[in-house]
Amino acid sequence: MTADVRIWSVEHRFGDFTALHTVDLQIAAGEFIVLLGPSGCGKTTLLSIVGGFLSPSEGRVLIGGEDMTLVAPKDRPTTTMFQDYALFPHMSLEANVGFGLRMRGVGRRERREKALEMLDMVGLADKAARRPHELSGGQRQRVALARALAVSPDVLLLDEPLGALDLKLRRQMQLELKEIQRRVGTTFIHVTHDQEEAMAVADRIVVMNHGRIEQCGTPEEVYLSPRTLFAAGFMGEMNRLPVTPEGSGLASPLGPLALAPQTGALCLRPEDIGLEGDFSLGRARLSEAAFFGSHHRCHFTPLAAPELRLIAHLPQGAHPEIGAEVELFARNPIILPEAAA
Amino acid sequence: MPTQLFAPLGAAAALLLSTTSLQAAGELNALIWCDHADPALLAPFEEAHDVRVNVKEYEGTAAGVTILEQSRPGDWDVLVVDAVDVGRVAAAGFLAPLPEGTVDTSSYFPDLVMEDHNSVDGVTYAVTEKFGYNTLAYNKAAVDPADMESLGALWSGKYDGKIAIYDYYLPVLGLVGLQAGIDTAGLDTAALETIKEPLMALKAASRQVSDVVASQTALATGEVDILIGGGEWLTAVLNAENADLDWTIPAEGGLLWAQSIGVVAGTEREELAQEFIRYITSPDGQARLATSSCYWGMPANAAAADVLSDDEKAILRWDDQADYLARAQLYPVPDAETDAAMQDLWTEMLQN
Amino acid sequence: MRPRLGSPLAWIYLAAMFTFILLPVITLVVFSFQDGRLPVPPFKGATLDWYAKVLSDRAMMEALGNSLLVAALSAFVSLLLGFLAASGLARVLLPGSVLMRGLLIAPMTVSYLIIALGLLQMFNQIGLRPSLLATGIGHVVINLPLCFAIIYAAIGAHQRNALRAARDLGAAEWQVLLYVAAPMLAPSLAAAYFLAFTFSWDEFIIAFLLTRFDVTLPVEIWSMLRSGLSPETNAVGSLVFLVSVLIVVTLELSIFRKARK
Amino acid sequence: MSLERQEKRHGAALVAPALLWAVAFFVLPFAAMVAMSTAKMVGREIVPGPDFGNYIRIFTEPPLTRAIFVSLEITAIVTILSVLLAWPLAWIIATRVPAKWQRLALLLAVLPFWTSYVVRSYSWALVLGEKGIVMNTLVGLHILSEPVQIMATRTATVIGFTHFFVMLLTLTIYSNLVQLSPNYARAAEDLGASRWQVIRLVILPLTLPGVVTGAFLTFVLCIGDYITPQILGGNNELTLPQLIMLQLGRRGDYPMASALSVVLMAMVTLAYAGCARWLKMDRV
Repeated sequence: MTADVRIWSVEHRFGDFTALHTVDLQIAAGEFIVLLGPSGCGKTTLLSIVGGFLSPSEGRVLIGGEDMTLVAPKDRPTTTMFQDYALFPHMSLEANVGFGLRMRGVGRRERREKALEMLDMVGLADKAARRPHELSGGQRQRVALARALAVSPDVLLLDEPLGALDLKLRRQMQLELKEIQRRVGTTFIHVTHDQEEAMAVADRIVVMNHGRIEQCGTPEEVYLSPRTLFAAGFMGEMNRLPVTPEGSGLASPLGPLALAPQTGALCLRPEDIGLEGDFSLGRARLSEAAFFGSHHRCHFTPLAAPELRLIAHLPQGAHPEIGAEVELFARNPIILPEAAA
Repeated sequence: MPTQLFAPLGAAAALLLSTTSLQAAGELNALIWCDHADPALLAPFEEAHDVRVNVKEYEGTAAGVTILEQSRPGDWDVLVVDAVDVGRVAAAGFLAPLPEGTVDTSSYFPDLVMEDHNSVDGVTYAVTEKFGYNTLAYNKAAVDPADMESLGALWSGKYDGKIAIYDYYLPVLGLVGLQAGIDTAGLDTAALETIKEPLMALKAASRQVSDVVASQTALATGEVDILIGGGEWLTAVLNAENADLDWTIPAEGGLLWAQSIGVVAGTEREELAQEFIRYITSPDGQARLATSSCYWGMPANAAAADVLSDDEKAILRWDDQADYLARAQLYPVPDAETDAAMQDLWTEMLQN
Repeated sequence: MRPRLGSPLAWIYLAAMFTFILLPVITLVVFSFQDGRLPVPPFKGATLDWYAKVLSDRAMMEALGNSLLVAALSAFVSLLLGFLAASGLARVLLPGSVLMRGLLIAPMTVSYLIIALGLLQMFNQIGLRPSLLATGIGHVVINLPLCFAIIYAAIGAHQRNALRAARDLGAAEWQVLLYVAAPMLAPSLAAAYFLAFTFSWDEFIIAFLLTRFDVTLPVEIWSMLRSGLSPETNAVGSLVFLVSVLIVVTLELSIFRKARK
Repeated sequence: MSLERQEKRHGAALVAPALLWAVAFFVLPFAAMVAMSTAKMVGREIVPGPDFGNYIRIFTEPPLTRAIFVSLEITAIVTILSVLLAWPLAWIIATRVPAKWQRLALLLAVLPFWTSYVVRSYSWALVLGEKGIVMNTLVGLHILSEPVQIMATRTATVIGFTHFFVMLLTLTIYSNLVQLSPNYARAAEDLGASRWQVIRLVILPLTLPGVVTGAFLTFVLCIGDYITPQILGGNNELTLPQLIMLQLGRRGDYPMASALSVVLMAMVTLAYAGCARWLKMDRV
């Protein structure tokens, strides 16, 4: 029903192109892991390697302690939920969900019971006799989930499963996914490029870029203490300022800052910039502002560096006026080395 | 879906089974001309001997020989072939000797026993079974019968565009030769040069070069009025439809075609094959062969007269045969080289 | 585009083309009832004699059976081979797959006469007699490209993923093909089979050169044509026509209409 | 073995039977035929080559060379005529005929497909004859004073062919037309194009791939056909297939028949190369 996954020094090349550079990852049994990154970062390649659709050029994949590197998909304790769901159009929902059991030689009655149970779990028990084309997108997605879980895999692989849904439905499905995962206890490996989705479902997020793992940690860790500039930028909005040491402080385009000397990029989340804070960023003019409900999203032009733009979230109660000059403060500074590339 | 696909398959398999189970005890494979394909001819033999006669038609001795070359011994039992070509085919080893007395030719038209042609070095390989003439067939209603007394009428310009040429090179080249004063026996490569010009002129004057059906259609519908190479074999079947269709042997003469039948060497059913030949040359078989659906023709065995009706004999012009035979010449018998030259000339004529 | 009942020119053209297209078949059918020896005008009155003659013609009925047999079996083999090849090529990118597709499609661009002549010579050399089997092999050669192309074109990304999903859920190769691929591609398979059947049924030159005694219907009709002008030929043609049209209309009203919904 | 290798092995196993079939019954026979074409007929003997005498004869002896031109001419005329006749027909059916009658109109337009191919040519012989329907009507209506010869001419062959290929092309062009979004025409009209300009500048170019594919199929089927010219052409000129059948049926000259077939094949290949950029053969 669940198993841990160990990815050992996995590398994958397509001809001259290296899709994955020596990736190491340990996933605990029952964990909900999200592989997050932009398209082309290697997350789908990694998922395919775990699912058995690709074999790594180097390295090994262990599931439940057993080497699965060269085992075909159908013989692995994994199932995949495909992006387009890949439901069989000529079969009823019940037959779709029962397909994996049928392939395992499970008897008709038992298959039916299990299929109905799974459909019930995703709230579609009343539609068991329908065909996939009679369903809405969200319903199809649930069927695909039920079908993949019906064979009680140790690991469920989800390839951008919510990509085709609209925002509202996506948020609802994220909740459901998390809930179901908790209920069945299966290890989930979920691929997405949507950081909100990642934060909504993941126990741990694996941020990937250019075939490498940039950071791996809980959503809080990745958001609050990004370890690379890429992880910092991909996990949400971020103001970046190049800084160099100057005396006991820092030199920046905004002028000297009262922070410990270091070279790199100073990263500040918008909610960490405001009219009060731990250190001053100097004066700036408000050039644009929009009300987002929970906050005002404001663009400030620093007087010291008019070519720059700082984004800050001001509290609901603030009444920013375009053109007003204020002194900006910040807190929670993170200084990361500039990427070599 | 698969069940829907399998349904026609099942039906097909059932059909295959049913056709095989219907097959008669024995088979006889005959390489023939189309007149032997008439069920009315084959049925009595098949019933009497509980066999199935499989027939394959061919045209032209060269093509027939090619088929024999590509077959294995035992593939064929009976061969129908131009009487004049029996020697060639036998020399190539494709015919088995016919034992003395297989066929009683005593009641044959004497001219049609053709022992010279049917035997090689005193060994008989085939017997004549049917004959007729390649001359002029015409439409009495549109053509002055007096004109048809001379082949020259075709080159006179009077019937330009109303002539069809029968699409078989041997008789037509023979006829053009006769018009040029060359006997069929003298038709060699040099003679072909001589007849080339009149042949091309004939093509220019004619409307089409056509096989049996197209010729019949054209004559019957009045698209053409004269068919060179035609004869009773072509007009007889149309007699009921259009009594104006007639044929004649002009002053220059006509070509006598005669077909022989023999046993193919290597057959595993020699006795049955001989039995078939006896049937074909019997009065009953001869009468049926003479009036076969593909084309009519005179039976070689005069004893068929007792079986044929008076009407049939009238259409075949039974009583005029003595005169016709006297005036007709046998087909040319070209060697391989001349045959190739003839066919080249024929192709050139078609393409002109 | 919205239908506009505009200029009468279009309708005149339509009528003229339909006349051109339908004239020969109508003539064919009308003169199959000709009470006379020649199937040309004038029409001398109606009779069913020629139909009776066709139906009692042993050779013709056997040829009909042979044609059905060859068409049904050769279309099935073409379909099977084409289906397997299409699923194989759609599944993975094989080295040289462009070449393979080219080779599979190539017979479509070659005249039947050339295929027939080549097979005739090869069969002669290896000693396979001209027969229905030889003809069937030839018909598979011409129909395989057709079946392959139709089925290959029907396998899109969606189908590919469904097949992957089936394998992921533990289906063996044959199970993927039988339970998922074949039913999913059923409309294309039916269309391919139907077309292949029709092509084989109507094919002349291969059957002409590769049969000996057990000929197919087109060859039998051809030899009937060559042995004499007769309304019987019209009757055979009309029978084939009417039966085919009946089948087509039935299919149109049942399977294909359903498939489009 | 890596998973990709396993996959490829499975894929290859699926493709193998069809490939084997194509090699055994298409490539090998063709190779045998090419080999045969370089043999030589001496008397009744086939002497293996290589000997290019057959090819030299084909290109030097006028009756043989002419067949190539006859075939090409007839095929070119038929292909062009069929496209010209079929395009408007397909367009009228697709745009003028109300949607619910379109299937019926299309079915009618290809109805003669369902007669036997041999019989279809034969029925034209009945129609075109001097006593056939066409002449009867034309003379009866005093359009012609007396029947004109059509049967047993190239015209008859062309009519017979065109009849068949108009049906084929109407189908391919129609399916091409109905796949076009009506918004193309709307957009063009919206931008001020006249109805004729819409057809000429928008619809016609968009149907070009379908037209070329159909025309190529027409070319292949037409240039290789024996039946139609044999039944309708009256042997007044020989096409390449007729010449090939003559070598087979009358002479048993396999080397020459093979050489002529190789020439026929070469012509089709050239035509294919000529329109390859528009052809998507595996999507027919």
